[in-house]
This record gives sequence, structure tokens and C-alpha cells, in this order.
Amino acid sequence: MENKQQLTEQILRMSGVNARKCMRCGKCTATCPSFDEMEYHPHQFVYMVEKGDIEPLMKSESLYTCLTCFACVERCPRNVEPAKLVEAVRLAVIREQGANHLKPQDLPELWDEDLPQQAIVSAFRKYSK
Amino acid sequence: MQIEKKEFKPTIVAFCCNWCSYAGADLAGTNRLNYPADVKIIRVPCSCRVNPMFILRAFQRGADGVILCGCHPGDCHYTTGNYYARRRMTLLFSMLDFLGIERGRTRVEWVSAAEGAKFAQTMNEFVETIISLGENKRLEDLRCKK
Amino acid sequence: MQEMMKKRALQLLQDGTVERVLAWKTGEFSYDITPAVFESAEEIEKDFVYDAFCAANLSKYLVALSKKEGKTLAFLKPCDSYSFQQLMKEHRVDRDNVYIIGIACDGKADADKIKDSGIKGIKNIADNGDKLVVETIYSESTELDKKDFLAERCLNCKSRKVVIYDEMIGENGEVLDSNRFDMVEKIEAMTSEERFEFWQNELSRCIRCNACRNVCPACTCEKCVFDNDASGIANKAAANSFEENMFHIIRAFHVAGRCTDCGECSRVCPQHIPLHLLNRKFIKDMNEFYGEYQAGEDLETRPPLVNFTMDDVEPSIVNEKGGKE
Amino acid sequence: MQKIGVFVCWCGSNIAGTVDVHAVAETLKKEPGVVFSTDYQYMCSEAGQNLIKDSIKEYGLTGVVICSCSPRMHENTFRKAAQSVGLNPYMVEVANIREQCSWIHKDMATATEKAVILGRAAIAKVHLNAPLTAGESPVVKRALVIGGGIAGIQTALDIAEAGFEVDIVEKSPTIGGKMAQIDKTFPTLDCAACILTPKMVEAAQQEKIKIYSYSEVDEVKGFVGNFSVKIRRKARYVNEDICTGCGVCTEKCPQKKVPNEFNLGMDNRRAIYIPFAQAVPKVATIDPNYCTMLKTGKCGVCSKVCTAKAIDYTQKDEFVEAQYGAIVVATGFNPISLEKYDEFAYSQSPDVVTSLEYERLMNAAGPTSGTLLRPSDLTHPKTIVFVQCVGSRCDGGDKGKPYCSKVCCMYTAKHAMLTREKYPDTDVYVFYIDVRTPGKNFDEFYRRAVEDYGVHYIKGMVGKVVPQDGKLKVQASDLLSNEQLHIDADMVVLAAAIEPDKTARPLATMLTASMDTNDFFTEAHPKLRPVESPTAGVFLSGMCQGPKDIPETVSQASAAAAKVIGLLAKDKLTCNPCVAHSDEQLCNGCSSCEKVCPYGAITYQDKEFRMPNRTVAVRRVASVNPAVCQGCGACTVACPSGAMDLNGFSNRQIMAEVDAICK
Repeated sequence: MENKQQLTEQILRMSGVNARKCMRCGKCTATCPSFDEMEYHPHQFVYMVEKGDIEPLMKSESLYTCLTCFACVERCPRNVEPAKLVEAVRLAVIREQGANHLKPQDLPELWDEDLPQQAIVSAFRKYSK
Repeated sequence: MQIEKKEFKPTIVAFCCNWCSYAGADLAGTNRLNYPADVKIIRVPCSCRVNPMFILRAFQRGADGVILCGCHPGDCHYTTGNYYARRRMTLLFSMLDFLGIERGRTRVEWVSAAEGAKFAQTMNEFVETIISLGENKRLEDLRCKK
Repeated sequence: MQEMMKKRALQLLQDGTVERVLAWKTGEFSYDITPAVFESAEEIEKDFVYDAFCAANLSKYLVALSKKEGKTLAFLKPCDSYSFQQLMKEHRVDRDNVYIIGIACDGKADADKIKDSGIKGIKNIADNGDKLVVETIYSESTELDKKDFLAERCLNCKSRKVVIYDEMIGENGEVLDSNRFDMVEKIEAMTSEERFEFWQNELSRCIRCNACRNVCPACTCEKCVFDNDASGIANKAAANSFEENMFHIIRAFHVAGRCTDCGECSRVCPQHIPLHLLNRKFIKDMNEFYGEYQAGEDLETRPPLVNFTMDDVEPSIVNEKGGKE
Repeated sequence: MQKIGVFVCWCGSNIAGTVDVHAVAETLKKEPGVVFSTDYQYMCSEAGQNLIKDSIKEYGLTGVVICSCSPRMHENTFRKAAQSVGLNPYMVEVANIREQCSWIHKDMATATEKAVILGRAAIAKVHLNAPLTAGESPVVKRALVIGGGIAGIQTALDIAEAGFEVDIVEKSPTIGGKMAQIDKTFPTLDCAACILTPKMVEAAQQEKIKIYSYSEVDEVKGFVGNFSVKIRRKARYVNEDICTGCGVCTEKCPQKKVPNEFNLGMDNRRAIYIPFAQAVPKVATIDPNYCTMLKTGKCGVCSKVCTAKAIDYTQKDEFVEAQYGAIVVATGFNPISLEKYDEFAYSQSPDVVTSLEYERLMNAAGPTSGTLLRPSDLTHPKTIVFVQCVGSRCDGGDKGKPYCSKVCCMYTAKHAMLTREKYPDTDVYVFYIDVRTPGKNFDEFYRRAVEDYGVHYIKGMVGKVVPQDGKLKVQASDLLSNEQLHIDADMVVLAAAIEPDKTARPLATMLTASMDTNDFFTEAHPKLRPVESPTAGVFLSGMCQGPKDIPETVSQASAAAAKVIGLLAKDKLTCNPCVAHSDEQLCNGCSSCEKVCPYGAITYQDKEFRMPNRTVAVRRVASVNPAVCQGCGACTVACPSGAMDLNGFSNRQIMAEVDAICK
């Protein structure tokens, strides 16, 4: 639960968006050229971020069907800027990717006598969360 | 020899605007909401009538805390008075803080005519703060001490 | 510079454009320069001075001079021009009656700093551009870098721009990014106790000579509240620390939003109390809370204390943004 | 030294229960200046008041302190009592020892001690009180109404009905305003013209009303009861008194290509015109921007055909100066410009119209004579999309207006309903964010549109409109079914936000009436004084104060009229004597006070002062108009020299109270 809240705050901070400004008019969704390709549409995106449902968004293909055309940002009457939220969630996904690449228990298998210790440290920095 | 420890009874001046906060204080009375007798209210037409001079004067004459109450911003009887009061007090309080006067000794609170409970609660809190700060030493004028 | 100014002053006086000239002349010492009004060519030829010690802000004298018959020529440095424009904004000077020559300024020297550096028995200090040549009674002559002996306010110069003038001598400068709030911030970083000690130490030296008030271009009241028995707060010499505090708080408050930060108060204080810090505290707060505002910069913008927005910060901001507890 | 009498009230047991009233009276007797002190069961009773009166006479009291309930309760009672025996009412001060003492404290000793201190503070204040006399100012018994729409007309009619003279200043050639352009009114669907035009005629015929049409307010001076207003009567190049309104000129004028503003430019009028058939006054006006005669000096057709000889090409703007006791602002509104909302293709296709344009398209006197035809090809539209909240409820700034325009939900329901009724084969879609229908019979009306007329209400917004192959491709969202809709529409109707008329801002400056950030006039109090502006004598009527529909506008118009009548019924206004005053000897003329005065009560004069050296100096000094000042005291703090002070709450009085409390 705490993690969920942290993640939401992180998304809001990264995007600089105040999701509470949304008045649910749906103009973002109405204007979105990729609507048909999307599982979660822009207005849902905003609403889910506001509720803190970031996980499903991170897993959704919708993230990559957004063209970042900024039509929603342009048209939103309340300056909510949905595209910036999409971008923030994308970044969150990228940041989390490292976690899957290197785990301590994988290390013995990758062990190489000549591998300098510094390389292991930096690998952890780079490939794990 | 035993020194008798006297209980600290602070002196607190509350400037209240006639239209909202003074009426709020009246409502607190009507509803029999208790707050310490250390608080004495001075009625002014509007929070914007309160000159920084008055606040310094109160400290000089022995007040331990001064609080200014006015209508909520936007509700001023004179439309804009409390907006000016807000700026004046913000700057004055900041200056007092800069000079090393304890910042708890001054306060502004917006109390509407309907907020009797808020008035009483504010005064209770404020008196508590002042008691914890103790006697006003930094802005005192010894000639005016009892 | 001095010669150009002198020449122009003589021209304007002789062709009848102006009746008198407000500038500077030497006082008791060559580095002790005082404002002066010249009404004839002879006086100008004899006494007119302009050098690194012409620190006095001339704008305040124009409150009275601009009401006199005929025009007054005033030489205004950038600082003075801000003060002058602020006085115009408050209808205290008659612009039509003043001919302003703006003079470029790259900072004024502080004779006290030279003395403090250990040079004794100063007889004369000559301004040679970047250098100051000090002659002493021991007939020594020392050359100093002017920049090492600039007044505090010039080291933290906010603007080298003359904001109002009829003509310029020298190239007009720009508004600068200064570090003028550094000292204020330093004090804010002290604990409440330390701040109290600091100011008690400073203000307790006050002898209430009123020099700060009398020199201040914002203090142009017909009668100061501290001199007015009917005000209820009239007060001559401070009797105790409260009255010292009171005077300086009220004075700073009365000029808040009107003070152009010319630094005259601190310059003239015989007790070296850094009074400008009180003004700067207000300026810094106003900038932070209500947006950047520079008194005297223009004639239109409303000063912060006679203005408001509906979503101004609450006084409780002091609890978050004020100095350390 | 004042001779002060102290009267401590028991208020039955309300005060006496927790405060030792006798002790209070005894203690206060020892205060300097107190010559008489007593306590009594009920000071506000007749006997109590008599006690005060008798003591004033007996002891020759110059000041009275009453320790009783809140001054908000009985200050006036006691002041009147004092006045009745010849003591200036402002020499009476009340120490609040009930609400702020006996009722909140339980311990007798504490409460008594506090009551004494509060009494002392009041005594200290009375020492510095000065007799105050309320000034009087005469009232000019005539009102000015600025704006001749339904709000202005209603206000004027009500004031005239009460027997006072009213002038209406209307900037366009006819009164009637926006309501004249509206086809039907919700929720009753009665025809707007049928209910408005009789009122317009009534206004024209009412003897007490004078209509300055095609005129503007140029300058306002003075204050409540006595405003002096300069009205510019713009040259209409037709003698208003002679023109019979026969309309021959408007048919013969060769300049036919002038966009007709009454139909929002959807058809043309001539260079000489009468805005619409029921115009009041029904006289022709020449549009100087299009008239060939005025531009080139060659034409003169209208002059030739006018049998009444009313045409006068040499007419100039004229000025009327008149005095008024009260001014009512009824400047109304306009739909916003839709340039910023290009996604709706308003400027790309004539078939995208605003709701007001749609209103004209439905109206029998409109460009299509009441048949609904789409402007591009004059065919019947089969699919119409209505878009709500265009430019309303935005984040402010560039995006649009932050407020809800209030009327759009209802008129859109009306348009949708009327369209479906007249043309049942038309598909009507309404895209909404919320449907807001508070009001009598409003929600029922909207439900009828949905249930009985089959209007498709869709929760969602239109994202874009693209004109393509004679259709308007509408892309919108349906939030409830989570779909993106694509509709081929024939017409799109935009419910544009409304904004105050552009003339309101300069007018507010002239009147020193305050406005909010959206340029709506602000009320003296948002709840309790909704039709008065904070500037005394200036009243608000209709949309200039905030979005509202016709019934609300009319109620507010009548309310404003009632306030004006109340004011004009007085011969003289008694001013509040607790006003600011400036000590000219101390004033620097710096203008700080003027800047913070919410009422524009402070003006400056150059005055001569004798100087100690026998010279005379001229100084700019402030003076306060006591009829306008309301006594807030903002100026007293803005004044650095202490020249500005407030009667009844002077610096010294407040400081004396502070001293007494802190002692």
C-alpha cells in the first residue's frame, strides 16, 4: 500500500501534473488519435493516477500506443496535461527495468575471476532498482 | 528561605474586527465556550485598522502575546481591508522574527461571525503557546512592568 | 567626469535653463564630501567636486528645491535616480522643475575602510579612476585599488541604471544581479536567540541622532510621528532597548515598499549600525511573498503594501519561511 | 478632564452570576475621571436607561461607560438614551462584560478582575472620545441605469413606478439587449419577444423614464446621493425627435452589404438601419463605417426619401451632464470570442455556430425566417451536435473562463427540445460534462428533453470537429461506455461561455466600483448585500454581477430598484461620523491612503500653508469625503506620517485601550 502511494507521488512529481484538477470532461479522450489502440484512454489514465492505480498502467500497452502528440495537453480545459502523466509512467517503467536484470542470486553463475569488483558494483547500480 | 513560584498569567491582547471576529467572539460567549480570561479583546472596525504601532505598544505595556482576528479573506465588510492587513502583518511578523522576537507571540487568525467555536479554540491554543513561551522578555519595557 | 559635469553645469546655468545646481562640494576633508547647491558660476568653479567620495544621495534635497522658483539641475547617480523616481511617484517632487543629468556610477569608496586598513593621518585622497591616491600628514603617498575599498552597498550594487534623466554623462548601466540579500540570509540562518543577541548588540548602540531618518529619501514626512506629540508615540532619545527596537521597526515599516535600498541610512550612521539590513529584510520578504518589486523603478507599479492579491500568503508563512527557531 | 459615569449591568444573573458587579462598580469608581459609578439589574430596560439619563443630568457627565452585553447588541440603545438628554451619542462606550466575560468564565474572581480591566479600557477610551456629529448630504432624486437590457429596463420601470425619475443609458441604437435576440425562454418556452417588447414599450411610454439610446457614459464624478455624470450621445445622423421609424430609408439605402449585428452577422442590413421591428426608440441610425455619404460625400439617398426630413449628415456627438442620486449598473454580457477554440472549427465552417446564433436561426425574425437551415447550403440539418462548456469551467488564463456560465445547460436543453419538436427526423446529440439544472422546473425540463424528445445526452466532450465533404466530422468521447464516437454532423452548436461586456471595466474605474478578476462587479457583501456595490450609491443589476438567467436577472433588477428607491426616498443621507480625516498639517500628499481606499473617498488638493518663516508653501494634501468614507481605517495604517486618523477609533484611543488592558 505504501509502495503504491510512493509510486503515485513519484509519478505526480515527475510529471508535474496535478491530477486533481481533472473535471472528467473527457476532452482528452475525445481528441486522442490513438484511441482505438488503447486499453486505458487518456481520461482513465488521469483518473487511475489520481486513485493510485499505477501498476496496471505500467503493465499496459497503452503506454506505448500514446503518440505523445500532446493533443490532450493542448485541449484540456483544466491544464491537466495527460500526456505528461503517460510519459512519467513510461519513465517509471524504465526505471524499474533494472530490477529484472540483475539479482544477487544470479551472480554466482555470472561470476568471472577476472571481473573487477568495481564492475559488479556499477552493474548493480545500473541494472537493479 | 523558600521562593514562592508564582503561576505565570499571561496578558494577551486580541484585536478583533467589528464585523466578523468580534461577532465570532460574541458567539463564543453566547454558546458559553470557555477560553482563558487572559485574553482581552479590543474592537476595531476592520483588521486593516490595526497599526503595527499598536502591536508594539501592547508588548511595551506588558502584553505577552498579540493576536489579530479579522474576516476571512474575501469576506471583508469593507471588501479589501483584510487583504491589506494580511500583507502588513505578514511583513511585521517576519520582521519581528528577524529581530529575534519569538514568533509565537504574534498571530493572525481569520474568524467569521459564525465561528464562535473557532474563536474559543484559537484563543485556547494561543494562550497555551504564550504560556509555553513564558513572559515576554525580548520586547519588554521595564518601566511599564508591575 | 568631474570636468564634463562642471562644464555642463556652467552651460545650463549660463543659458538660463536652470537657476541652481545641486551637486557636491568638499567638506572638512577631501574624502568627506557634502551635498551643495550652487547658484553662480563662481561657486561652481570654486567648489564643484565629483569623485569616488560623492556618496550622498541628492534626491531628497529636491523635495524642497523643486518647489523653488526656476529649475534646479541635479546630478543623479543610479541610486539617487531610483529615490527620485520614488519621490515623484509620491508626488513629493516636481519633475518639471528639475533638470536631471544622470551620471554613470561604478561604486563609491568608503573612507572608513581606508582608515580601517591601517593608514593613519590621512590628509588627502585623490580619485584616479581605478586607483585612489592617499596622502598622509607623514607625507607618504599610497596608491590603493578602489575596488578594494568600495562601500558595502556598492559591493552589492543592485543597479547601475539611471532610471530617470534628461541627459546622461557617461554610459548608462544595467540592472545587476546582486548578492545584497546574503547578509539578511545569514542572519535568518541564526537561531532566534542569536538574532536577538545580534540586534540587541547593534541597536543598543543607537544614540537616536536621527541621522538615518534625516538622510533617508523615503523619510520625507512633514512631521515624523516620533516628533509629533499628538501621535502618542513621540519619543526622543531611546530610554531602553524597547524604544530602540520600536524606533527602528516602525521606521523600517514606514519606508517598506518605498525604500529603494540606497543604503544612505547605514552610510550616515555614526554608530555603524547596519540599518539597511532591516530595509533589505522587508524588500526580500516582499519580493518572495508578493513578487519582485523595486521601489523607484517606475511610476506605475503599486507598492506591495498598498496592493494585494486574493491568494497572498498568510502571516503564518513566517513559521515556515522565517529564520531558524 | 472628562466627567465619566460608569454603569454596570447585572443582566439579571447573566452577568451578576459570575461577575461581582458591585465590586466592579466600586473599583471603577476609583479610576481617574469617574465621578459616578453604579450597578443595576437591567441597564437596557426603561428604568435602567432612565438611571443613565438622570445621572448624566445630575452629574453633568461628559462621558458614559456601560459595562454590559456586546456593543453589537445595545450600543445604539445607550447612545440614543444619552442623546435624548443632550449628551453626544459618541461619548458612550460599551465594555462587553457578558459575551466576552461572564459567559465564558466560571470563576467569580477571574471574571470580576477581567470585567474591571475591560471597564478600565472603555474608560481610557472615553477620555479621548470627542463628540461626533453625523454629517448630512442631500439626495438628488433621480437614478441612472447604465444598460438597457432586461435588467436595466426592469430596474428603471420599478424605480419609475415608485415615482422617481430614471434615465437609461444604452450604447446601442435600441434598448432590449440580449433578450431581444433570444427566440424562446426556458423552462416555459414562451416567446422572448412577446414578454420583452411590452416592457420596452412601457419603458418608452413611462413619463418618468428617459432613454438615452446610442449613448455612453463618459465621466462620473461625485458620490452617493449626488453623482454628476457626463453622457455622450453618439451622432446617429438622424434627428431622433422627427424620425417616425417608417423604415423607407432602410429599404432604399444602396449600401446593402453591412453585416447585421442583430442576427450576429448571419445576414445583411443597410448602412441606415433600425435594428429590429420592435426597436425602442424606433428610429433609424446611420452606420458611419458603411455610409457612402458620410465617407465620400456622395449619395444622400436616405435624405431624399425621408419625408419627415429627419436625416442630418452634419450631426455631432453631443454631451449631456446630469445629476443622479444613485447609479445602477446593468451592462450585461456577451458570449466569448471562439477564436481560441479552433478544434471546434468555428472559424472554418459556417455550420458551426454559437448558441446565440442558433437562437437567431430558430427565430421567425432571424436570417432564415425561423426555418432551421444550415448556413452553408441552406438545407435542413439532419444531425446536430451540441457542445457544452465551451470556454467555461477552464483552468483560467489562456484556456478560458474559470466559472460556470450557468445558463448554457438550460438553453441547450431548450434548443435540443425545440429542434426535436419541430424536426423529429433530426438526430440531436448533447455532449456534456455535467448537466446543471438547479432552478424551479429546470430539471423537469431537462428530463423532458431526454425522455419525451429523445435527445441523446452523452457524458463526454467533443475533441475535434473537422469539416469534410459537406459534413462536420465530430470526434467525441462517451465516458460512460468508454468509447470514442465519430459522428457525421450537419451542424455543430457551441455553448460559448459568457463574459461581462467589455465596457464594464472602464465603467468600473469611473465608478470606483470594484470588480473581480473575471471583470464581474463585486457585491458589497456576497450574501447579505448582493445587489449593492461596495461603493455607496452604486447598485448592480443582472449579468454584470455574475452569470444568471432571465428570472434571476429580473429578480435582481427589482431588488436593485428597491435599494435605489430606499435611497431616493430619503431627502438627506446621514453619514457615519466614524470616518477617516486627514490632518493637513501632517499630510505629505504621498497617495498611499488613496491607493488602499476601497471607496475612492480620498482626493487631493494643493493647499497653501503658512510657514514659520512667513513664507507660503503650496502642498498637496489629502482630504476625505465623509459622505463616501465607510470608516474601515485602511488609510490610517497606510499613512506613514500619521496624518490620517479615524474618528471613534483613533490611534490614541486604541493605544489607550491597549495601555489599560496591559497595565
